[in-house]
Amino acid sequence: METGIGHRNCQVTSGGRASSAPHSDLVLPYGDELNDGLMQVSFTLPVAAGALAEEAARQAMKLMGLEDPQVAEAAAIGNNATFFIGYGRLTRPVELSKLRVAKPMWQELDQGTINRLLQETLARPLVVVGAATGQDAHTLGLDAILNYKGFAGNRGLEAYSAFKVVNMGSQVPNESLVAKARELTADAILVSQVVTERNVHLANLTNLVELLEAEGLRDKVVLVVGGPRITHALAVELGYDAGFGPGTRPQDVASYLAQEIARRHVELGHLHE
Amino acid sequence: METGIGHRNCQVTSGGRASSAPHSDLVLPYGDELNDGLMQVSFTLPVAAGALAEEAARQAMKLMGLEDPQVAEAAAIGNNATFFIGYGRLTRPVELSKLRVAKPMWQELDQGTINRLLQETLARPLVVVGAATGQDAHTLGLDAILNYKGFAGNRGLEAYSAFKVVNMGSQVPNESLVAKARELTADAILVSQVVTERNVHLANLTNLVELLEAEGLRDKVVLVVGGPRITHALAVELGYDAGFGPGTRPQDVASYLAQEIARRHVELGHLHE
Amino acid sequence: MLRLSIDTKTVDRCHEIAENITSRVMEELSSLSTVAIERTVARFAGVDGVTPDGVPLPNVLVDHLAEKGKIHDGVAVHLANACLALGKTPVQVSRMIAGGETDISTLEWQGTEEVTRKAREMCRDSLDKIRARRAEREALLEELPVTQTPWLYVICATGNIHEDAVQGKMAAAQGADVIAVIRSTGQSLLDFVPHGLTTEGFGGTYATQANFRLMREALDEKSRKLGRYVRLVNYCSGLCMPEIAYIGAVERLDMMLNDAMYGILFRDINMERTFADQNFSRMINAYAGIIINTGEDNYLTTVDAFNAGPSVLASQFMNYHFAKKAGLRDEQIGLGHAFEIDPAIEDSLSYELAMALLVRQLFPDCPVKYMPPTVHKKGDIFSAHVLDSNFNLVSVLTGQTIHLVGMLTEAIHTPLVQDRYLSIKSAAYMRRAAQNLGHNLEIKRGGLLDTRAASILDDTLKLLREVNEKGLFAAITEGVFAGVKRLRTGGKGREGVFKKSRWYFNPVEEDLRAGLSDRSQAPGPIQD
Amino acid sequence: MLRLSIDTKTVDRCHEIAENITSRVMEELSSLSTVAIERTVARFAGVDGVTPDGVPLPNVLVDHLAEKGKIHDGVAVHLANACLALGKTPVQVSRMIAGGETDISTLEWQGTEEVTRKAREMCRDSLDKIRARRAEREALLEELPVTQTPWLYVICATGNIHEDAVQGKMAAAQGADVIAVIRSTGQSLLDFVPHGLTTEGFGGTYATQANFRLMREALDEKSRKLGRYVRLVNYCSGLCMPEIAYIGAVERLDMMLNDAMYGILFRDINMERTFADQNFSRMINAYAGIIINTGEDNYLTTVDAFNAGPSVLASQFMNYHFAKKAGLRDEQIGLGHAFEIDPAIEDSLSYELAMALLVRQLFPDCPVKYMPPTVHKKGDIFSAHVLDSNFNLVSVLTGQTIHLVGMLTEAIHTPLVQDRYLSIKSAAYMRRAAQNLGHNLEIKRGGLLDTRAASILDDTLKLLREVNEKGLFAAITEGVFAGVKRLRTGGKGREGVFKKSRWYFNPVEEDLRAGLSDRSQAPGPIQD
Ligand code: B12
Ligand code: B12
Ligand SMILES: Cc1ncc(COP(=O)(O)O)c(C=O)c1O
Ligand SMILES: Cc1ncc(COP(=O)(O)O)c(C=O)c1O
Repeated sequence: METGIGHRNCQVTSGGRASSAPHSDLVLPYGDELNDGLMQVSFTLPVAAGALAEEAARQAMKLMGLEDPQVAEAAAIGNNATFFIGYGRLTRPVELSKLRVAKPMWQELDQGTINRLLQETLARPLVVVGAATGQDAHTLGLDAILNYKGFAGNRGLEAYSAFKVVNMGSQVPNESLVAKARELTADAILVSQVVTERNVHLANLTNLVELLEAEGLRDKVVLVVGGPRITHALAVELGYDAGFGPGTRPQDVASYLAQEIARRHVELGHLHE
Repeated sequence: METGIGHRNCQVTSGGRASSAPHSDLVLPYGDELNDGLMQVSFTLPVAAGALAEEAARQAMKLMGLEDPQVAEAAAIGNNATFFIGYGRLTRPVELSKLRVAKPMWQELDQGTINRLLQETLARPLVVVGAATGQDAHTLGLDAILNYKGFAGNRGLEAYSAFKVVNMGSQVPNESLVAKARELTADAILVSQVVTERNVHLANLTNLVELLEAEGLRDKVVLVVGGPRITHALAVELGYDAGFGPGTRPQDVASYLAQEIARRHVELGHLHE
Repeated sequence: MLRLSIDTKTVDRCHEIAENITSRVMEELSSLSTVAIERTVARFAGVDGVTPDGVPLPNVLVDHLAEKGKIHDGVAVHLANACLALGKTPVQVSRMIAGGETDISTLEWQGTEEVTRKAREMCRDSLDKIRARRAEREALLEELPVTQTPWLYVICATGNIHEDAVQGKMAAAQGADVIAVIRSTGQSLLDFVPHGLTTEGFGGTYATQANFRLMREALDEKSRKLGRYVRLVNYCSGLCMPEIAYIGAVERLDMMLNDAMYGILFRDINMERTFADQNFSRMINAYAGIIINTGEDNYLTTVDAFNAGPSVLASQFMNYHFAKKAGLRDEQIGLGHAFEIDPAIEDSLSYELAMALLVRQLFPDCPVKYMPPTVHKKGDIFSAHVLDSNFNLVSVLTGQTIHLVGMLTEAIHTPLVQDRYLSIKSAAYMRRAAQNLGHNLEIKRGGLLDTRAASILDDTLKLLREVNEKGLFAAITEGVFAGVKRLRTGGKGREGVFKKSRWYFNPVEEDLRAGLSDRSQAPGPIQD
Repeated sequence: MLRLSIDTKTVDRCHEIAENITSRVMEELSSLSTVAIERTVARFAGVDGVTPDGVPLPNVLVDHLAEKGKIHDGVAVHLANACLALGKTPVQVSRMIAGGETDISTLEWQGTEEVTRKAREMCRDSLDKIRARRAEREALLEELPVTQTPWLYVICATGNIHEDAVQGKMAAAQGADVIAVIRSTGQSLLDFVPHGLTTEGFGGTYATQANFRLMREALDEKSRKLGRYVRLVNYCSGLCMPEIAYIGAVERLDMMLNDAMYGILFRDINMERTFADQNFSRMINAYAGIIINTGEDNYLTTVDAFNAGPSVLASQFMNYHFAKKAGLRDEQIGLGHAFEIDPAIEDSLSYELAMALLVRQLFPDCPVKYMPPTVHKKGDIFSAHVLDSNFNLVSVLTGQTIHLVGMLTEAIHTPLVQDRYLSIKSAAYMRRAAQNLGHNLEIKRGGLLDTRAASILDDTLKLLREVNEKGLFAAITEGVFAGVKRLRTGGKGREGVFKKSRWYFNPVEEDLRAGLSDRSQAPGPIQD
């Protein structure tokens, strides 16, 4: 009697490579196994659904350097356009050590420490003026940072004894913001920009820096911008001191401000020596 | 009295470019406006969530040639890996006229025409042997093509008077399939391959062609493969006459077979002349 | 059939109080008009077009009278007088003013009877036209019926009206029943209506008459192809509520965002200005057979939605009574509501269901406009799509009428072509899959849903009582709604409010009122 | 609380008939054993390992006896005799056979009493071990309780067990309560159990004892970190049902896919072989406190799910009675069901809800294993995610226990790390959002859901009657289930079925039966 389809010796290995292997400097996407490069994409092409469109989709994926491009879905969505979902393998790795990560320089401090540090540095509350500028009416992000209530259980700047907060609210023209900052001799200006469609925020943010420079105020304030599409790198590029993105907690901003003000004070001290 | 914030003359155009403009040969993804290049991606990197991982994600997107890469979501998913969702703009267009679209050569015919054409060509039913080969147990796709019931309201090959169908079912070794084809002097072999993990289908499909060649049967049959990851181009590359992918209807296959058999007959006729 | 057990006495009381609150506001306002109302009258009289440097003629005309201190009589009187005196049409008169060729405040008085007749007559064409457009809509709805509810409503926001038209048609073909072109950021604070076709906007496209017309034509064409009338929406809120109401009426829009308090709370527009403008704009909406969409969803996005139930309901009661006063029929009052409870909390779906059902039951003949989750969507488009799916479910289960289809990319960008496709597909699936589910389920008496609904309704009554005691103006001053405090004398556009003189005359208002009370001319019931 | 109105008489009748059908099958089988059962006995006796060319020793031993025409007595007798005669352990004896050093069919008989005692004794260690592992599980469940239902169950299928372990731990941390390593295509038709750690498979990973152990250790480590016991699943179906049951019992797996008819219908395995193997494997499962998962979901993927309801229920009734006969407690019988109705049809969600609730109510103490939509998922991962969301909802509403989390990429590939993350996130959201919703809703009496459930139940009774009349073997021959026809004498593995001789002896079976009827040793109730 035979035992069915005959014996087959499954490959036995003493210790196959597993994904928990220490990550190297060269990384690729990880789908089913480490560094398999798996990448999901979706996009629409202005080509009527059919064989040509699918080939065009595969070509688009190849243009992105994806090997073995698979069209998983091709749906006619009207106007001779086709929506695609695809998978392919990225083969060019990201070299981690080559990346430059822009980060504002600060350590997380607790509320007490922040208050103390600022008290020691300034001997008065730090004056913060905040606004959602231009035509932007999204204030929830700014409020989350400034208002007492704060964000996700983390109290806002108003809850710190070391800050005096003026929240100008929504759709504040840059001119009014600058005027208010001058009026209050603000130490810091906090701008929120949420609408980014057609890059409307870039023009608006650049304009604010220009106004401040024209008024000779730029160096007198810590200039901060935040919003869901803001990164620190972008902020610095636009001439801001720091940028804060999604998920920012008030404490992050407070920590940064306290340390930045302290740093400037020391530098100024040195200058006056 | 002033009317509020002053008049602003919104840009007025007589006929701005709209997306319905005739599509050109160079196409890019279409998100918010024609050719804006918008591309959605998602992938996991084996890097712990944080600023470095996000920069790595942006870098991966840049490696794909995506401009203005935005990380919309970065989620720690364990094992020091981070899942990303991003958007960027592809700027290298697909050149439609340069694409080579591989298609089996056939026109859609109706059931009556197919039956007539085959009757005229062969004067006997065309013998089709079908199987899900190797370890593949997915028979629904093959059944959809072969069985009377068919697929999405389109009757299967069994419903045509011109076909004699033998459906061998699932997990059929290539050897058994070849033996059956020989036994029945089949005109066409229809193979289904659904499991493609680790490219198991490629080895299996190649093996079948080799067996048929070794037995001198390859030229005597129309050799067709189908399955959700099969394209005609792939099929031809592997040595098949035609390949059928997702959404194939029995009628498509019947139309192809009738025309291919007729074509071969004519060629053979010429040969004998 | 899902029905909450609701204390009808509490509901009656809420209505009484809201009726009282809104009546008092209307009374206080009866002596006021606004520049926006007057510009609308000018538009009724045919004043259209812009000066070479882009100032709309209605603004030229009204600014001129304001400058001359004559606006208190209303624009109609002086315009009619000028037409008679100069033998010109209203638009010719306005152009002359723009060119500095005349000062109509100093023209000879042509006699009260003559002027009044002329004033009436010059607005008649527009009124006829609006009635004709309404009849047209009714005929189209007969011919191209919309057979399923909820109506799937999606947004176009490319900034370029030509692109919006293309994408609106795509969306309609994908299954959308309603297309809204949302406005560019900031338009609500413009104290004039931009002119012509526009191709640049931010997060939206400018509302202009030419843009309305282009969209309407595009959708009419598509409606015929699809055999299903596709409704068009825009916003009449901000500083130009009544003017846009007029434009929308003339261009046969079908719905308009229009809220009695949105401008005050969310755009810091002056209270009196808003209350006056909303009333006049709604009279036009009513006359044109347009469905308004109120903005209670905004409370839910601004404050914690779990706790915002009572303010939503209180606002709906008031919006409803303001609307009735402006002549809107229940079928035209699309009260706003939204699915915005934090998905991180337990039982969120039950709470959403209870609230959606409560709104539905309290205003049984109003086509509630149910808005999707937005605030709690993050960049994870897959999870956002699932959140929308639950929203779709609740909408179908509770039998909503106007369903603003949520977008999986809400946290990222205004909808891409494929976003709309995916979201419509998902909403249509739910409409099909769950179409009869709500009719085959019942609410367990005294359970979580009943008690939640009862507590919100009780709190609503308390809130309305509080507002009634203080009066609405004072209540807003104290931040009762959405935590926002506004002063009666503050806010934008305040300088555009004025006291009517004893000679004030507004022929449009009179005719609208007459038309609306005349049953035979009142817009018919909504076809669905 | 969602409850269908169900005719209890019909239910009782279904049980009676299913009991009768399955009893007859068991009777017919009582004279048969299989090579797989004998190899399992060999494993109980400690026969493990492979020959230098990779043949597992249990196969060597059983093949040897089969070749010598002695297998009919059962492996235990001859193995025990050989141990005594040669003074060797079972594994040593097996190695000698492999090396051609002995023919145990020709060794001197050591006396029936001696041999029987030896046979019993040599299996005792394994039985003790299995009881110890069961106790271990119970202790762990006390210490690391799983507090929420449905349990979220996900699949690993990389082919590489090391990678599976990593991904299993990731999934557990993401919220999975149950991890299944699914098997490589084709393993079910192997008539032996592969040996050692494996790193290559197709669409799954080989089920081997070493792989089980590695996964169990990985998940134990993770369970401790999470403070929540993470269950491990594999398959005991195919040609090695009882052997894998043994391995799983010893390596403390918590669940096993195990169906009384799956092998016959979906793998064309011989009927007698399957019925015999399933029974013995289930006795081991029962003893080890393992929960079985039956495979009714497969009917729903193979034929149109809208019409498959009665065959699903009929199969569940039979699987249930087969399971009870093997000593499984209700709490160990994870009956299979799935959400597979075409989403294109109207009311699909209502039908799914009715059926899920029906299954739940008919087997109130069984932890139903509810499977996600698969067949109707296409490459549109967004829509697939939404379909899963409705599946998640129905599962929570109807209070299912074992919830196989659907994957948005079902139509494309076995789950990627991020697919599991997204799907678990979505299922966990629904579990939270809708946790009390089902308790606050009721089914409308006599509505769509009640009538649908009643008609399916009636048809189930008809189907069971038909099967009972014909007998199960004949019914399968006629294609009553999933439209698949199989011959009693056909199918794979048939050559491995044999008639027991009058000397046949299986010490394991005896001890299992004793252990299972002994209440104090029976596995305790499931903790959840
Ligand atoms: C709530 C909301 C509104 C509310 C705003 C209420 C209010 N008082 O803020 C209302 C309904 C009024 C509204 C209106 C509009 N909105 Co809106 N809205 C949103 C929504 C749903 C949530 C935004 C939000 O508040 N998130 C919660 C907060 C806490 O997060 P956050 O803003 O990211 O803030 C955090 C960080 O970014 C950072 N941060 C933010 N600001 C700052 C500032 C500083 C100094 C620092 C340090 C940190 C910081 O810290 C915060 C806490 O972590 C988003 C979609 C979404 N889900 O994100 C759309 C969204 C932002 N809106 C959008 C649009 C287009 C509009 C409109 C223009 C639509 C229209 N044409 O009518 C209008 C007009 C508004 C205007 N003139 O600007 C788009 C923007 C598209 C884009 N990328 O440009 C979005 C993305 C929706 C969409 N997909 O279309 N909106
Ligand atoms: C149903 C199903 C099963 C059923 C099969 C029942 C049966 N009798 O066929 C069961 C439950 C048995 C099963 C088991 C397994 N399955 Co399965 N299964 C599916 C599922 C859900 C649907 C496939 C299907 O039938 N689609 C419907 C048919 C009509 O579509 P189709 O096959 O594409 O066929 C069409 C065309 O492709 C074409 N076509 C197909 N064949 C042919 C042939 C010819 C000649 C022509 C002309 C055209 C043609 O025409 C058809 C009609 O248009 C898919 C997931 C999915 N949603 O696609 C997974 C899927 C295919 N299964 C998968 C796996 C891994 C397995 C298992 C290996 C899992 C395991 N380890 O246990 C097992 C083992 C099976 C084996 N040994 O092969 C994977 C494959 C992954 C991959 N890319 O390799 C999938 C994608 C699921 C997943 N994401 O993991 N499966
Ligand atoms: C009633 C109402 N009007 C207008 C808007 C739009 O805002 P904006 O004032 O920017 O046009 C909204 C937005 O939700 C609204 O609800
Ligand atoms: C009971 C049962 N056993 C086994 C399997 C897996 O299939 P295979 O036989 O390929 O291992 C399934 C799949 O659904 C099943 O339900």
